[in-house]
Amino acid sequence: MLEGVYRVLSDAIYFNLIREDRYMLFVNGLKVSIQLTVFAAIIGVIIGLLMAIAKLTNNKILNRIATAYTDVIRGTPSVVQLIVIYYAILGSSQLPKLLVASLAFGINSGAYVTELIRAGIQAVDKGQMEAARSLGLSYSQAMRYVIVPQAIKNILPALVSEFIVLLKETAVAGYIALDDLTRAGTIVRGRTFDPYTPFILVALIYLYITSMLTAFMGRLERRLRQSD
Amino acid sequence: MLEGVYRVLSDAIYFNLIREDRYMLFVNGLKVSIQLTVFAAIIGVIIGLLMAIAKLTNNKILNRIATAYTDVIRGTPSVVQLIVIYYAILGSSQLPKLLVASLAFGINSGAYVTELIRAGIQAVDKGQMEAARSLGLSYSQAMRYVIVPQAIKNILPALVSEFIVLLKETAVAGYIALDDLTRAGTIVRGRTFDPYTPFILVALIYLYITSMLTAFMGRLERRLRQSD
Amino acid sequence: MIKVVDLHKSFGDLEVLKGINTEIRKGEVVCVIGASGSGKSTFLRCLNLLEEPTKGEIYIDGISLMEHKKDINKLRQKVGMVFQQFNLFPHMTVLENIMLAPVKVKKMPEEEARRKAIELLRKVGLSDKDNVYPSQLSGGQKQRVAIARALAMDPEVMLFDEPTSALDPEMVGEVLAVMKQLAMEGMTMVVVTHEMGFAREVGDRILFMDEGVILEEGTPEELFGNPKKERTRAFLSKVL
Amino acid sequence: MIKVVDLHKSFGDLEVLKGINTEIRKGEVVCVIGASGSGKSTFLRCLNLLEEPTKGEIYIDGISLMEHKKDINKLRQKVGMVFQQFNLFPHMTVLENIMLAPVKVKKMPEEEARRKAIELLRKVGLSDKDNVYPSQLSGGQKQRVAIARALAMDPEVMLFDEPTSALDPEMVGEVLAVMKQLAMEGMTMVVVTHEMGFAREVGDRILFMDEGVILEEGTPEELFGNPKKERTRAFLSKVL
Amino acid sequence: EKEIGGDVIMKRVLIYILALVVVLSFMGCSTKIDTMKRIKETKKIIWGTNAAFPPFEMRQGDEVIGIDAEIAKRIADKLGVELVVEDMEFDALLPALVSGKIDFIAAGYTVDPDRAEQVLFTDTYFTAVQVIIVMKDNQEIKGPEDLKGKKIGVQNATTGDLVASKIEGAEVKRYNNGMEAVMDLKNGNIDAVIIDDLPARMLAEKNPEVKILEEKPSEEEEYALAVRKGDTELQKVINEVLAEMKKNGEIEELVKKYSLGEQ
Ligand SMILES: Nc1ncnc2c1ncn2[C@@H]1O[C@H](COP(=O)(O)OP(=O)(O)OP(=O)(O)O)[C@@H](O)[C@H]1O
Ligand SMILES: Nc1ncnc2c1ncn2[C@@H]1O[C@H](COP(=O)(O)OP(=O)(O)OP(=O)(O)O)[C@@H](O)[C@H]1O
Ligand SMILES: [Mg+2]
Ligand SMILES: [Mg+2]
Repeated sequence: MLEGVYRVLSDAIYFNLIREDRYMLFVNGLKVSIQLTVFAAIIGVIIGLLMAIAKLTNNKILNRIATAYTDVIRGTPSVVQLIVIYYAILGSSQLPKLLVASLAFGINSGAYVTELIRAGIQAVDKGQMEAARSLGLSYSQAMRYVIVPQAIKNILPALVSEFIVLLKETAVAGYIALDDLTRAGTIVRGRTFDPYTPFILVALIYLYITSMLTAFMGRLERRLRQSD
Repeated sequence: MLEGVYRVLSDAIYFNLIREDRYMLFVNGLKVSIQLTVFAAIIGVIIGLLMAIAKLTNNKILNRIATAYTDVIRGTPSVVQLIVIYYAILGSSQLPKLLVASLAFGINSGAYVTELIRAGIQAVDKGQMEAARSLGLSYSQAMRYVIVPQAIKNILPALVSEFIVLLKETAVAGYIALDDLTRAGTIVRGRTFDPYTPFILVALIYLYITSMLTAFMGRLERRLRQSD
Repeated sequence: MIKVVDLHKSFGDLEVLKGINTEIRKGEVVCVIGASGSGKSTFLRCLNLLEEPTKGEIYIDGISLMEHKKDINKLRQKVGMVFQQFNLFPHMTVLENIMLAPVKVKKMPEEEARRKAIELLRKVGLSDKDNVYPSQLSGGQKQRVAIARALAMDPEVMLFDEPTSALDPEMVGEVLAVMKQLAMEGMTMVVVTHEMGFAREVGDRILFMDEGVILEEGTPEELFGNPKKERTRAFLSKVL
Repeated sequence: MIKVVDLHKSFGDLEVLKGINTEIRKGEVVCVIGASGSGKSTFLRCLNLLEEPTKGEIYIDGISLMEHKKDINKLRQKVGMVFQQFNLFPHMTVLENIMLAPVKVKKMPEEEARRKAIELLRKVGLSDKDNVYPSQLSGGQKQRVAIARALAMDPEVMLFDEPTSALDPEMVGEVLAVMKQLAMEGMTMVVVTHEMGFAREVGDRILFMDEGVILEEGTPEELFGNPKKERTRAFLSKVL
Repeated sequence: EKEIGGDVIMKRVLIYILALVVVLSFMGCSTKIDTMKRIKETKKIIWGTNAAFPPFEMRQGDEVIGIDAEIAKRIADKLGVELVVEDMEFDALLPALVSGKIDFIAAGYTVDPDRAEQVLFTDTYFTAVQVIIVMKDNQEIKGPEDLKGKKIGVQNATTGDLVASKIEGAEVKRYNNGMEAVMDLKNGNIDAVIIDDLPARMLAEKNPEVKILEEKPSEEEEYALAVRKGDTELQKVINEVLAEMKKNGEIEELVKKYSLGEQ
């Protein structure tokens, strides 16, 4: 029995990792997943910030645009968004695929970040804006120097959590032929014909990274709570 | 100009919806997506309820199991879970695909529902449990008749929101060859070679349904707040 | 009826009960008084095992609570409890609140439980409120429902933890009246209270708790009229 | 300096200001008193366009605020404001709080702004607190920093909205002292306050507001010594 | 919440790994499937395919049609049972067969020694060859040698994938089906697509902007059906069906019918 288990395991490792240096597929896939997540997160935060401000100003047109954006994005699956953005909207843009995918996921994430930031900004005491305006700062200056820095602090942990969500979302990047970590599982499966092992490996890698990020988020939350 | 727009539009509609009754693909896909979401939601709520209770009891083993479950599920992408559950865990089960997929998404959703319910239960005043126990009800009776009904009311809106998330998650069901709404887009695209229209249609259908659900959630929230 | 021997209770490092010894006889009304934080609530909750004692023994009808933790639900049926915050179940009507335990715990038929509940509601003067939800009741009405709910299990002893302190002053009377009637009917009662008038009039015995022990006890005349300890006197001078 | 003509302000259906007319001269210290909800804060906030008037005109140095909403940031620089809740920026040090507006709005060089901020801190008696965060200050210290922050823009008039009501009693004095000094240096000030002693001693003129209008005004002697209206008398009898 | 440090996380992850190892080994020793018995009991045979490979299999409305579809239908008829189609990603076909999700593969499936280690191939029924698709105006790529260092689109886990993966310096983009690859070719995101000749012809027909190169990147190959190892009985039935269809020229007819007549 034990010998059988050992055989199965060592075979699984040999065929899915060692042979033909297949572990490199996972390593490269992970690299792509992380790059994609980081780029998308940056784009998402920028979009989220702009859209949150658009939602909070009194400009009706900006309000409408921002609301339409968040409604559409939060109302449709990210896979569908990815396909539409990749094949339809940015179809013939000639941009590198990683960039297009980052844009697609960034646009997706941005809608959720918008709500985060909006809530974070609204959580900043109203008196802060009044004090800033009474000193002669313009609305945008008050936002930039007074409100947003405080809001950021409020929402940092939630942003890390959104980052984790984003990392998981990018697992469908294979839909546009980007060789991310999940795709690496598919490729290895196509080579080894082993239905379980590649994806269990993939799952473990994701799990490891998200655990790290979760632990980091916890520490961040505590740190920020202390500094109040 | 106008004539050109009309031509393009009517062509798009003809090829993507009318010809060969392709609209039926979307209709059937939507049916599958909704069935999948409903079944998965039911499974998710059942699992979530059990796991939430497992997390809240003093039994260390149950605690550990529930924590491991939520950690693993919330730490890995749902696509990967879907593939692992479909091809690996339920390997040769020969269960209908829809059922296996419902199980997979239900197991996924269950982890998030666990946290919802746990928070909902913890939000019920501690005095309720004490009053129930002091009347001679056992822990499980107190849970069943006193705590859970109140918790459910607290978390109903959040559950609807989780249902929306679930509907969007199921868009990757194509990975296990289930012809859901998103897959319908892929199939039609494969026939029409029209990169835009099928997925924009798919997106619109999702958007319509999620908007309905969001509106429903809003009304539910207001109703529940009134009844307090 | 109830015997408490060397009862200790700690929360982490904080020792709240430091050896309580007392006996409560059948039909007796015992009032517990003392400063805030002296451990009165904790003592009461131990009698019900809502808090688990760290050390010591509690006997109810000669049966050790500590040795029969498994049968705790059985033993609890003998002990009714009324809380400061009422703790009615907000998702159930008044009638359902009262019927829940008899039906689910004693497996009493619904009809019988309903008849009993209606009778108890009459007893606490709320016959017309049977189909109303707790949120529609005043504080005093809530507390009277809570008493009826506890009585529905036919307890041998009733524990009251400051049953009137969450009430507006004009509602205190109606709750105390119900409790007085209960006492007259011979119910064994342990009442933590700040209502010295009630304690003096209804109590057979007063326990004065201070820093986790029963510092002094006696009849209302003894304790209120002629307290022996300095601490007791200081406390009484503030509250009387 | 400031002229207010028939100022109205409504929040939805609620008319809070019902026609305010007054003039504030250069160097004058005007204290606004009145019951809670009478519209004092709203009046003050209108002077700064923190609330937009529904009707009426406000002139500062002869310039209509209502006609120059575009230049509001310019006009606001002439008007410093101090809030009941201090509203310091918690993520900046005391020095950064004071320097922010001069540097960002007036484009003053950092060094000059810093020198000025240090001087202002000395003036409010907090020279040693320059690199400290607001959370480390007491309420009185916070309010003095808030005053310094407003002064950093060299305003022509200072508005104070109950600057001492959020303070523990022992800190009221230090803030009032700073304000008194400001008044002596000739600053134009409008002060909403419940500190009648301060109003009497420092105020050149007292406005008594009631239900959205200025019911009575006069020198402290007139208003406190010999109020004409029944309402004024009733109010003063309660607060004095 | 109590403090969760990195080491605790590591410990947790290790526990998960151990748990998974147990599950894995359990599955490694999983039971054999008696295919024929099951087919007879359930009155169903499950055909696994990837219905985005015209003319062998493609979607028409809700149905899967094509050359393989007709063959599969014949097999079911011969066994007197109902045919159930499982339309899945191409790369998942073999694992699905091995794990028992499907009973046989008919998917323009090339006989290949690696695959033969895992499954049992039937007789072959079609000779195919990989071809290169490029844009019509592409003057640079004239044959396989010009693909070095280029971006090549393929369908994941197909023969084309294997061929492209061997080209020096080539960046292989793996799509779920050939159509997506051609769409991305038209969008200018890749330089060429390597795919089987018949699907290539149909793709070129539908997309006049592309052309098929004369020069082939690899040798000819043979399509066959595949069953689980040990399912010799089912293999025999399928071989009989294939032999019959080959003999009376049906396969050729089907090729003609689906390559031209359709659409
Ligand atoms: N669950 C608990 N965990 C930790 N400490 C507790 C807990 N319950 C009570 N205590 C502490 O035990 C002490 C006694 O509390 P207890 O509620 O018994 O006092 P009390 O006499 O009922 O006071 P009061 O008149 O305010 O109700 C207090 O210091 C309290 O903070
Ligand atoms: N933003 C607002 N929206 C609606 N109503 C408001 C708003 N601000 C103030 N009010 C209302 O206007 C009335 C006057 O408020 P204001 O703050 O001016 O009174 P006040 O004289 O300053 O009272 P206090 O002494 O309590 O500060 C109150 O009834 C208040 O509820
Ligand atoms: Mg107490
Ligand atoms: Mg005010």
